[in-house]
Amino acid sequence: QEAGGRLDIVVQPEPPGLMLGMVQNGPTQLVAGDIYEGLLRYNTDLEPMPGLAESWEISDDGLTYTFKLHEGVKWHDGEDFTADDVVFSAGTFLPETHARLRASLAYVESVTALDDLTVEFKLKEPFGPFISVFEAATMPMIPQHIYEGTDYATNEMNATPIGTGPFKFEEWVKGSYIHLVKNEDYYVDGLPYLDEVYYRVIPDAASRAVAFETGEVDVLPGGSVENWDIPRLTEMEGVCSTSEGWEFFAPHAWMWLNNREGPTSDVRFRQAIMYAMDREFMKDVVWNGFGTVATGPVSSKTNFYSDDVTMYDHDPEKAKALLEEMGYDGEPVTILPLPYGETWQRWAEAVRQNLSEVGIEVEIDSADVAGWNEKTSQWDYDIAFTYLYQYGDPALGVSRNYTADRIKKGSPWNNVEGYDNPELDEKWFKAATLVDTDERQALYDEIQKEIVDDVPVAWMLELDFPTIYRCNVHDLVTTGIGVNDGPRNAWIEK
Amino acid sequence: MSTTLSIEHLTIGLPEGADRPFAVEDVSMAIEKGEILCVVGESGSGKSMTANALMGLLPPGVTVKAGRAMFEARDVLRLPETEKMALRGAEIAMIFQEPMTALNPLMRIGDQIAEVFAAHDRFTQAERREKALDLIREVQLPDPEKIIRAYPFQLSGGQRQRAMIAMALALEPKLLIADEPTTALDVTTQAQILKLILDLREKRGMAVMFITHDFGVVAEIADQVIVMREGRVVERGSAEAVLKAPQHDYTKRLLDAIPTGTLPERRVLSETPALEIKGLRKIYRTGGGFFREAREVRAVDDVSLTVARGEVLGLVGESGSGKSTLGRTAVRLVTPDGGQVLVGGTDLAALSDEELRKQRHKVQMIFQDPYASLNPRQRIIGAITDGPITRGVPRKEAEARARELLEIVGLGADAATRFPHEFSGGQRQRIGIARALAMDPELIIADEAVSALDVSIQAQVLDLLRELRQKMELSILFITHDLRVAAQLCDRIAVMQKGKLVEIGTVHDIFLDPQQEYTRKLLAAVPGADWDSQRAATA
Amino acid sequence: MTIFTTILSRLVKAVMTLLAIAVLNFCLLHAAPGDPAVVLAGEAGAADEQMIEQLRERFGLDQPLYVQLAKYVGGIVQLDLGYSFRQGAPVIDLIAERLPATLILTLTAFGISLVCGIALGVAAAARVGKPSDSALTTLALLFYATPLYWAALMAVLVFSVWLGWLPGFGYETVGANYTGFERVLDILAHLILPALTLGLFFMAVYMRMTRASMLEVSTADFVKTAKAKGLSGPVIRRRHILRNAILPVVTLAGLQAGQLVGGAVLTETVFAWPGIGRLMFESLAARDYNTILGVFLVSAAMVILFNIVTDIVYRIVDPRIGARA
Amino acid sequence: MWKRFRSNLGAMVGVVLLLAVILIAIFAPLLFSHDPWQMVQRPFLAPFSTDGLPLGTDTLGRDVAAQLAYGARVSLLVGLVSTLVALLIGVPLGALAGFYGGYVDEGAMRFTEFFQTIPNFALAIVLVAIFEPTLASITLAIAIVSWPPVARLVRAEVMSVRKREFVDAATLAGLSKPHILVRQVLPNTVSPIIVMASLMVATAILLESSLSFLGLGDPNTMSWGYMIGAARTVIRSAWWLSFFPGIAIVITVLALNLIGEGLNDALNPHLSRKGKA
Ligand SMILES: Nc1ncnc2c1ncn2[C@@H]1O[C@H](COP(=O)(O)OP(=O)(O)OP(=O)(O)O)[C@@H](O)[C@H]1O
Ligand SMILES: Nc1ncnc2c1ncn2[C@@H]1O[C@H](COP(=O)(O)OP(=O)(O)OP(=O)(O)O)[C@@H](O)[C@H]1O
Ligand SMILES: [Mg+2]
Ligand SMILES: [Mg+2]
Ligand code: NI
Repeated sequence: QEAGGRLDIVVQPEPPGLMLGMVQNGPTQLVAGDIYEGLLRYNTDLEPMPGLAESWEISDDGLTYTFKLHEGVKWHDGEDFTADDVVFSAGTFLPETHARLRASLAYVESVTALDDLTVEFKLKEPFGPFISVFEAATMPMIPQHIYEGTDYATNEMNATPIGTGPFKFEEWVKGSYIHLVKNEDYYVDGLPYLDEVYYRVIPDAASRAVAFETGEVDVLPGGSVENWDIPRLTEMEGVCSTSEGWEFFAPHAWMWLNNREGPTSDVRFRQAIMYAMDREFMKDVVWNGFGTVATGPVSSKTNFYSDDVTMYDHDPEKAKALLEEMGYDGEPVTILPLPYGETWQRWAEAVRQNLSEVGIEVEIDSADVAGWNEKTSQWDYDIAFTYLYQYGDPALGVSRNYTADRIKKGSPWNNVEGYDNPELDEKWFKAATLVDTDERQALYDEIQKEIVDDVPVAWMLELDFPTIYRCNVHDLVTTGIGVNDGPRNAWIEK
Repeated sequence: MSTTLSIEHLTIGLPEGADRPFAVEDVSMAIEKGEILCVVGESGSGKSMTANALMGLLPPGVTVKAGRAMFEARDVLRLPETEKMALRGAEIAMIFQEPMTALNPLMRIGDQIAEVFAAHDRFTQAERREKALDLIREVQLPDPEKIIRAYPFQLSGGQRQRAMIAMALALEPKLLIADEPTTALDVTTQAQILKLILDLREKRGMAVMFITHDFGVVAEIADQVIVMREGRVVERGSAEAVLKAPQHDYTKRLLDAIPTGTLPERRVLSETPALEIKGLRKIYRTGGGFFREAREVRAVDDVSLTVARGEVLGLVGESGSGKSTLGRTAVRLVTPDGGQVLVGGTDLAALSDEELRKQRHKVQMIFQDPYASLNPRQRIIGAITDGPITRGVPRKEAEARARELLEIVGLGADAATRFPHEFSGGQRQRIGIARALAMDPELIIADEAVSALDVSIQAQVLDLLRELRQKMELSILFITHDLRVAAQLCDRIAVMQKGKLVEIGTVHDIFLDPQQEYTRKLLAAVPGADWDSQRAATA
Repeated sequence: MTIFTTILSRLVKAVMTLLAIAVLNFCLLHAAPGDPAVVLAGEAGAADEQMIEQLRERFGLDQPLYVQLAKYVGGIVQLDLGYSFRQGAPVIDLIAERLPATLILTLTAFGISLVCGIALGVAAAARVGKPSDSALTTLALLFYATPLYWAALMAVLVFSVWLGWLPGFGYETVGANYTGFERVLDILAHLILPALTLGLFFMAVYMRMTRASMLEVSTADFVKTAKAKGLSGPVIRRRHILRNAILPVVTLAGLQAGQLVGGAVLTETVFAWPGIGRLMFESLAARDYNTILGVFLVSAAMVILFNIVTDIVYRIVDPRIGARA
Repeated sequence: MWKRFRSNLGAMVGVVLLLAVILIAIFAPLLFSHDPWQMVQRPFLAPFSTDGLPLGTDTLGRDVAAQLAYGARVSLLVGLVSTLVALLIGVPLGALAGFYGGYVDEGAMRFTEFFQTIPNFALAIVLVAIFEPTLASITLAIAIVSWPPVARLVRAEVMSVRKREFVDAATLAGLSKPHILVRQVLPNTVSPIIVMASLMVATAILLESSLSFLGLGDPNTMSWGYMIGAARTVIRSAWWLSFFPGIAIVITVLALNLIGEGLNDALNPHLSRKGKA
């Protein structure tokens, strides 16, 4: 390991803010993952590792979680990090600002500081995946001394975030770059190795590729260049790439099929769609071979995956037969692609082509990010692309898309398709509250088998976002969240 | 005397598609030192081309085909461009017809004069300024210190023409070419400029080639005369000889066409007024806006007059005296600020827009510019029948009448389906007259209706008007700046100055016994007045 | 009427125009589908009703539209452009941060296009009818006909990737911390490609105008007068034709400033130039109303400024106007 | 006039090029048996390498030549229709302003200025984003940002024609003002409008392609801008995907401009003497 050096990482799009407790989108997680920390970190097998918590214990009934905090941790402004900060974060701040965590915190009865370095979480009922919620973005630690008693949203310190992480916020030139510098007082000896990290904002995908080629940037996090460019870039001298570092998120792409109305409300139609699509082709051509065809709601990279389900291979004849059987009258449907770049557009076009081959007339709807959010959250679509993170556990990242209690107009991150299956709902809830892993696995096997036949959504791909970097950068991707907390351990070989 | 310039067998070719192959053909002429040679002829006869050829300023596509022009033993037509440049301004200078546009609008007068010196590398900066001042004084521009710093837009037309002359004289050229330098000016200013040129010739002894189409001007200043027609010289000789005893038919016709100073016989006028104007006022306010101050021009200031049925009333006065405004107010193209206009007893000013449109036909107008007054994209028949059809005359009837009128004004009925650009200026003016007549008006306002026309055509149109007055019992308000024309046609004449009516009376009264100083000045300024009265006497 | 009062009256009009723009844009943007609260919640990666409600309340989106409008216009009158929902900062700060980059880009491009355009226009007009005139004109037309973004992509490819002469994007060398003259050079190097691509497009426009204007003026009578004085061709072109021909070009150039600022959106995107064009485009996708409105107002103000400046130039060059009233 | 136009080499080249583009657009379905969205072969086939696919295939294996031909339809359609709409807005507004003057003029010009003050490409982006990118909304947005110069031109022309004496003559003939405006004045302003319109079509094509490039194109229609926008991410590995549509745009816009210049020379003959043309 060698100390020193500077790393330039592309961030795309420019994050709206860096206060991780309040802003949760991808780019924010990427940058703020170096500034803020959670109690735990997770390796690529999604097993917990020490973070701000040195060690932890879970009671046998699965109701009490006790964390022993690292000694001598300081906030970037020099204040001590203590158990009170944890209590403030998990008990006061995040329940108010962090929508995704809120669902998990609902299981929490109390958070208490047993002493300066010990925190205890008590749950109301067992919650299987609870040990997975302590990642930096999911439950970031928020400095109590800065936020307590203030209006969180307008607190001026949001612009200059204070965390405990290996890098400190230095400067943000809007539209250009975010500059982080080494936290000299970091509590792990010798870390970080890097002196500084620049997150570079380059809005055009082609320009980003150029920036990497010309040596302007060293790291292209997953998804920052279009798939077609990846082989060209990775074939360059001294360039490495890895698909690791996304396990925690395991981005899973599917198309929401509107279960409420139109042809898509007929299960046969939905099955026909699955058979009509040549997803292998899409993977190979649209995604340039990156990714894995999804078999069901749970990603094969996540725990509790099961492949004992109906497989929908490309079979146009079967699709036509199903359409015939339901008496499809040729009513056209619209597809709403994700407004996240050319790949997604091409994908929608490929789907349209496949569907038209079995006699389904498709029009591509178009919308920018705002329009997409509006249309999906208002259920104003027939078929809509999306991809969601799994967060390491079906109870955290999967069930939210299929249980009836998550049918809520106004948010694009829940059961948007309107799938309502009370029997399955029971099983989802049960699975979440079991502590025993085997029991959970059995239940999830059942769920997957059943739901795949219903096709509430058309599962497409387990996305693969390779990280491209120069080979002289080492130890960049070591955890399940990859580059998000990569600079902590990364070092540059001179 | 020595010959300054001698042109020998000059032929100038026009580009393909022009109305004739040569602008001028086999033209020869000579100008002696200190002599004024007038080149006369109708529009398009090649006068300007001859002059431009001498200066090397022929438009693109127009080339000298043959002949030479000897100036100080050099053929100026064939000099290399650099030598031509050295010649221009220094040895041969030129002034143009349009004083309004001939000066660079963005440059001070003084600089424009000094530029002549700079172009020929004479004098130092300071001297140039001095010289410019001298020149400005010499052409009698007022307040030279101020003028030298003025921009062209701050000068009147006459002043600009003087500035042009100053530039032309700057390097004491041996030859001055003046291409219709006074055509755009009103009579009084014209008289001043002519006098200036005569004076300067006297003082400097330079030769002058003076282009004009006005025989009055010729009579005033010419020593020698060349008459051109369709690119050829048809007559040449001393001014005396040509004016008194023209040899060529064309010259005779030109001279005959010039209105003589002979006054028409008095006619008995009807008692019923066709047009009554009472205390008419029109003030133009220009500018004005958020922060600007408005500027006022009293274009018509408390004018009262009447035109009787069948009468022709001439309205004369300097440029800007308000003649047009008065005429346009009478037809309600301009809304007056005060006073009354009664046409056949109806007060046009009191009518609503709608009623006004119905009464419009009673007064019609013949416009000055025969080119601008016809819609280039409308057939003649349309232009004439638009009005009657709007009034409710059935289309068939209107068209029949239109053809009839075209015959009356001397154009074949087949003219109806053609477009304006297929007619000459004089023909267009006739169409304008036919259009006015088609409305069965009681009164016609003719605003400089013949000013833009060549003399011979002018005569035809005047004849036509006279005939119509006779036949149709028309009243005409005849606006002109040409007193000679007014004298020919009118029963009475009204004289305007700065918006006010200064004098009104019968033709005989005004011409023979003018009451006002201003009227006398106007009469005196008519070029060739002496010659005119001689002609009148001999006629 | 003095230059002073002219500017004053222009400013009064400008303020009224800007207010009208504010109102119209406000209505326009709010007519768009897409709720900023939903977008914001969406960006959070997870959203529930509670969060969306919170956001709506925080940004006053729960109030009737007219109240929002009144508040907004009220703010503008006090030079307050409001608060960016998305970036959690006052819009005026966001814009102030980005404006210099846009100004540098557009002004340089404007300068390049005007100077080159006029120079080429004069050159072409002097050779009218000759093959070199056609060559110049066609060349300029080619610049005009080439889509801006395409030219930009090609330029990056050639000069930055293949030849490695110039930086292909960005505003300065990040992290180099140059100061003084070095910094100026650094920015200049980054500026060349974007300013050229943007400038060359408009150069064609100005060149065409200049050429036409020169030809028009060269038929004027005073040009003949100048020739008759014995002035040489180049002197006439410079002193007489050009000065008169340039006036309409300058005015039109001022009117075109709006297009220039608009064109900057594309250029800024391809070249990662951190200007307000990109800010606008990115804010649009997030329905960050206040920011979009702010950018519109600022760029409209810029255009008005351009216009006033060209107007003043016109007045200085043309003596007729100032004195006419 | 036609004679003068014909003798202008540049203009004739423009006409030939434009005709070629138009013919290709019209006969696209005859030239290609498949529609431009159909995946017909392996992706990324280089041009001139495969029979039947002269210009190669795109990222999804679709025929680039077919896309180009169908794209011509959209580009031309958007260009023509948006210009037409812009004329429909600009001509009446400019005509009324120029003809009636006074408050009408003041109001109309304020309105026009207002639209000119907003950077027009930015406005187009916002409009398209708001109304969602469809062929209709894109066309409309382009029209909305391109009418102000028309209004200004027409106003200036009308103001100068209005001062000509034949307008006074028409007034004296008792014709109503609207009649005079429509029948006498406007016909005399057509030549500069035609010239401007030909250039506007070119600009509209560029605008459409720029919008497409930013991802604001109609996803259901194949256009040149779409092609470039889609291909820019592979500009390094498959240059032809952006090169051919780029050239197509350049050629079409160039052709229209050449025609515009030619018309300009033919319709405003400064060479001929005043009044005699
Ligand atoms: N630029 C030109 N191109 C072609 N033909 C021209 C041009 N200028 C003049 N002509 C033609 O040359 C001939 C002579 O024109 P010129 O200007 O010398 O007449 P002019 O006697 O000066 O007439 P005016 O009294 O109207 O000034 C006319 O037939 C005219 O049509
Ligand atoms: N539309 C107008 N706006 C402002 N001032 C005007 C307008 N028309 C005429 N004037 C001014 O009114 C005065 C009288 O103009 P008018 O045209 O009636 O003169 P005129 O006697 O017909 O002159 P000319 O012999 O030159 O035709 C002039 O000072 C002129 O500048
Ligand atoms: Mg002449
Ligand atoms: Mg008059
Ligand atoms: Ni013409």
